[in-house]
Amino acid sequence: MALDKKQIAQRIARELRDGYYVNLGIGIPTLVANYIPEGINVVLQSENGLLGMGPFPFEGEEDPDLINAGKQTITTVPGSAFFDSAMSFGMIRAGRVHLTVLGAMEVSEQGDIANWKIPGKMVKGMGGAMDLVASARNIIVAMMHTNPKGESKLLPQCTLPLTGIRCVKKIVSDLAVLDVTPAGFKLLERAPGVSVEEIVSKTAGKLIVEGDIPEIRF
Amino acid sequence: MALDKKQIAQRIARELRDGYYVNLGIGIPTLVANYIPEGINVVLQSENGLLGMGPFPFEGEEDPDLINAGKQTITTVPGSAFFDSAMSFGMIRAGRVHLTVLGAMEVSEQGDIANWKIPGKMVKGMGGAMDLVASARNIIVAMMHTNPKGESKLLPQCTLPLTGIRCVKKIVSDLAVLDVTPAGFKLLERAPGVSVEEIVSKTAGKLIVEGDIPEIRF
Amino acid sequence: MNKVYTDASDAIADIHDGAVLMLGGFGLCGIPEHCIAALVAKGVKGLTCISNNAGVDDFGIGLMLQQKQVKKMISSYVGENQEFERQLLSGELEVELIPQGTLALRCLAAGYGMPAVFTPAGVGTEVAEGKEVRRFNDKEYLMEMAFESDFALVKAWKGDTHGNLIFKDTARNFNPLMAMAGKITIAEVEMLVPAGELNPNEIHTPGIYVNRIFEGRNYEKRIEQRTVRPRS
Amino acid sequence: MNKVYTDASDAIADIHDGAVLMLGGFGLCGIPEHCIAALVAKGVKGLTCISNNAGVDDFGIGLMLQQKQVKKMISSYVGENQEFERQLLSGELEVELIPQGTLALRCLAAGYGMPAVFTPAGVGTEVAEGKEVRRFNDKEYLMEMAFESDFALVKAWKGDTHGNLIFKDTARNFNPLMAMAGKITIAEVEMLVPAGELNPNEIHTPGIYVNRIFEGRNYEKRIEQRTVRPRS
Repeated sequence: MALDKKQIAQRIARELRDGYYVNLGIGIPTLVANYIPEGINVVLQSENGLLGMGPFPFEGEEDPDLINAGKQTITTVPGSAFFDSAMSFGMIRAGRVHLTVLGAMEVSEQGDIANWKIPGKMVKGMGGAMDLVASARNIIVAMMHTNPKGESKLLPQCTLPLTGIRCVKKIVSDLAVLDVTPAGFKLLERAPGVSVEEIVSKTAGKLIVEGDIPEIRF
Repeated sequence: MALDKKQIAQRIARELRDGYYVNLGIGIPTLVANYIPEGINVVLQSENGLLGMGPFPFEGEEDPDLINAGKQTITTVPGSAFFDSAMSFGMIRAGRVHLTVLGAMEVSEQGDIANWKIPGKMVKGMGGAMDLVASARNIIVAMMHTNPKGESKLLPQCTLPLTGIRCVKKIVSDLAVLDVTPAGFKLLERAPGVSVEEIVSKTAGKLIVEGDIPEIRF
Repeated sequence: MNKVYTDASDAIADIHDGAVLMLGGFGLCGIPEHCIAALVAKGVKGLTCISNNAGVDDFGIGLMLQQKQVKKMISSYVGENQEFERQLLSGELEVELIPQGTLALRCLAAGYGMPAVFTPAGVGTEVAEGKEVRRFNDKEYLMEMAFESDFALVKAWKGDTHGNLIFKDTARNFNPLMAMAGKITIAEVEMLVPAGELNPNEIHTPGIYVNRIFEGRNYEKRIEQRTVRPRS
Repeated sequence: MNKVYTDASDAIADIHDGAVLMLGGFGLCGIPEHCIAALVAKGVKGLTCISNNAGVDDFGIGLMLQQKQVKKMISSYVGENQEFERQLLSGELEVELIPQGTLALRCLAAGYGMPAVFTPAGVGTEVAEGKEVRRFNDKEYLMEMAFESDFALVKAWKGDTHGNLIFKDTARNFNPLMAMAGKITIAEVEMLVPAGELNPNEIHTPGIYVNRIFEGRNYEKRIEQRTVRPRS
C-alpha cells in the first residue's frame, strides 16, 4: 500500500541526525517535525528569520509577530534565535543548514527540481525555494510519485520551469525511497506491498534497481 | 601665525552641520570633537563598531570592552548603538556617514591621498583608512602644510603609496583652508598673519588664488 | 536634527507619484501598516513596491492595490489576494518575481554600499535570463544588483528619537535590511522612547540608517494563518 | 549535539600545524584570550592568522608570535609589538595587509555563502594589484574573495549551550563575522548559560554558526590605550 502523507514524513524523519539544523518546507515536509526520532535533537530553521521553531501555539496564545515561512502562527523552543532575512539565507547559502526537505511537482534524473510555476496558471512566486535548492547541502524531496493524472513526476527531464538544477539528493514518495545518483534514480526502498514493477512503471526517468529492494517498515 | 593643532581642529569643526554623522581619524581629527559649535548635534562614528561616541571616561571608569578605533578607552552618549565591523564599514560605504576627517602625509591636486606607508619604513597597515577614503561622501584632510623638512605636502602627484584616489574634498592645514577642485587646490582662507605668498610658495601642486583671501578668525 | 514625526501622514508627505518604495514585512507580519494607510489616504499613484509579499485583499499592500496605486511589485511570493490576481491578468499590474534570498541580499547590498552580489539562487532557471553567470570554485552564481529605492517604509517594535530600532521576533524579517537600503528611511514603531533608553547592545538598526520615525497607535497586526494546537 | 567544552585546551585540541585561523578582536578588545593561551600551550606551529591586529608583545596574538607559531598574518593594522617587527624584517613572518572594511566584508562573504564581494576600498592603490577591477555606475570597485579558514576563534560576553552568542560594546567588532566565517567556530564566553536563558531577540550570533563553546575564567581583558579625562 502506498504511504500516506504522514508516513512519507515519518520515513523522512529517519534521515535526521543528532545536531542537524533542518529547514522544512510547506506541506508534507512540515509534518516531519512530528516524527523526530527519540534521542535525536534537531533545530528547525524557518527562513523568515528563526532558529528553534516550536509547535503551533495553544489557542489564545498566538502572537502575530511570531510566524513561520508558511505564515502560520508558531512558537519557539528554548535556545531559539531571531535574525533578519539576509542572515537567514546567508546561513543557508553558507551550508550551515544540514538538510532541507521540500515538495516538488517534478524531479529529473539529474536532480533538477520544478516546484514553483505552471505555465498558464497564476504564478505566486518562488518564495525561498530557489535559494534553498541552490544552496542547501542536502535536499530531500517529499512528493507523490505520480501526478493526479497518473503521470510520473520522476522524469528524464523536467517539463515545467525549473526551481533549481542538480540539487535533489533523495526522494521519498508515496511509493518508494530513491537516491538521485549520477547514473539516475536509484531505488532504495519500496512502500509496504508496493512492487518493484509498479515503481518501475511509474518512474519515467532512468531507474536503477539493484538486488533485493526492502520494504519500508514502520 | 600658523594655526596650531587645536586651531586646525577648531576650524574644521565649523564644517559640521546639524545632524551629521562624522568619522574622526586619529590625531588632529580627534580634537574636532572638542569644538563642535553650539546648537549643532553631530553623532560620532567609530569604525570599530559604535555610533554615539562620547568623551574619555573618568579615571577608574575605563571599560576594556569600550574603545575607539585608536584603541583608546572611551564612553558612549545617550542614543548610541553598537554593531559589527561589517555593518560599520557598510554604513560608511553606503554614504551614510556625512563627513570623514583624517590626517595625511600627502595630498595631490586631484584629491589623491597618501597616509599609510613610507617605503623603507616599518609598515603598520592601512587600518580602515582605505575604506574611509574610498567610500566617504565628504573628506576633509587635517595636516601640516609642509613636512618636517619644509617640503610641501600638497603636490601635483603623490610620491608615496596611495591610500585612495580622487577623494579629498577639502584641506585644513596650519597655513590655509583649501578646496580640492577639478582645476587644482583652491585657496579659501589663510591663517591669521600668513601671507598668500607664503602659501603659494609652500604649495607644490597647482594652486588657484582668486580675489581677496580672508584670514581665518577665531 | 529632529527625526521624530507626529504620524504617518506627516512622515510620508513627500512620497510622490511614481516613487520606488521598499516595504518591510513577511506576509502580514511586521508590515508598516500605518504608512500603508497613509499612502492609501494620500492617494499617491504609479508606485513600484519592493516587498516580499503583496498583502491580502483588505490588509497590507492589498489596500494599495485596491486603490490601483501600484504600478509594479517586486516580490518573492504574491497572490494571496484576488484583486492582485485580477490586475495581473488584466495587465494593469506588472510583477517581477525574485527569489526571497536574492531580495534580502539586494537590500543588504544597498545598505552596505556593495553595487552587486553573487548568489547561486536561480542558476539554470528563468531567473538567470539576462544576468551575468559566474563560476567560483566549480559552482555557478548569478550577479544580482543592489536595489535602488526612493523610500523604505519599515515597522519596528521599539525605536528611539535618534532612529535606533529594535524588532520583535519574526516581525524583524526584511525590515532591518530595507531600513539600511532606502534612500530615505521611514520607521514606524510601537513604542518611541527618548534616546538613551534603549540598550545600545540590543539595537538591530542603528539610527544612522533611519531618517524619520514616528509612533503608530492601535496596531492591528492581523494574523494571516491562525494555527493552533489542542490543549492536551 | 553537545557543543559545550570544558575549557580552551579541550576546545582547540584538534587545531593542527599549518591551520588557517580567524581570531576575533580589535586591538586587545574582545580577543579570544583563553584560546590563544591554549594554542601557546599546545605549541602548534605554522599558523596563518586572520585577525584585524596582531596583539602586543606580551598579550594577544603577540604571545603566539613570541613562540614563533605564526607563519603568516592577514591583518589591517599591525606592529604594536617589537617581536612582530623583528620577525617581519627578518623574513620569518609573512604579512598581508588588507583594508579593515575589506577584512570584515571577506568574513561576511564567507558567512553568507557569497564567493566574492565588491568594495571600492583600495582602488587605485597597491591593494588593487592583481585584482579584478569593475565599474558600476561610474565608480570602480575591487572584487575581493570570501575568506577560507579552518577555525574561527571568537570571544563573546554571554553564550548558551546551543552556541548562541551575545557580545558587549565594541568587543563585538569582528567576532560575529568570524563566527559566521569559520569552517569550525569555537566561541569562548564570559558567561555560559543553559539554552533558553538568553532573549532570542538579543542574540547577535545564532548558534548554528557555533560548533564549540566554553566558559573562560578570570578574563584579563587588558587595556591597550588607557585614556581618561580629569574629573571637573
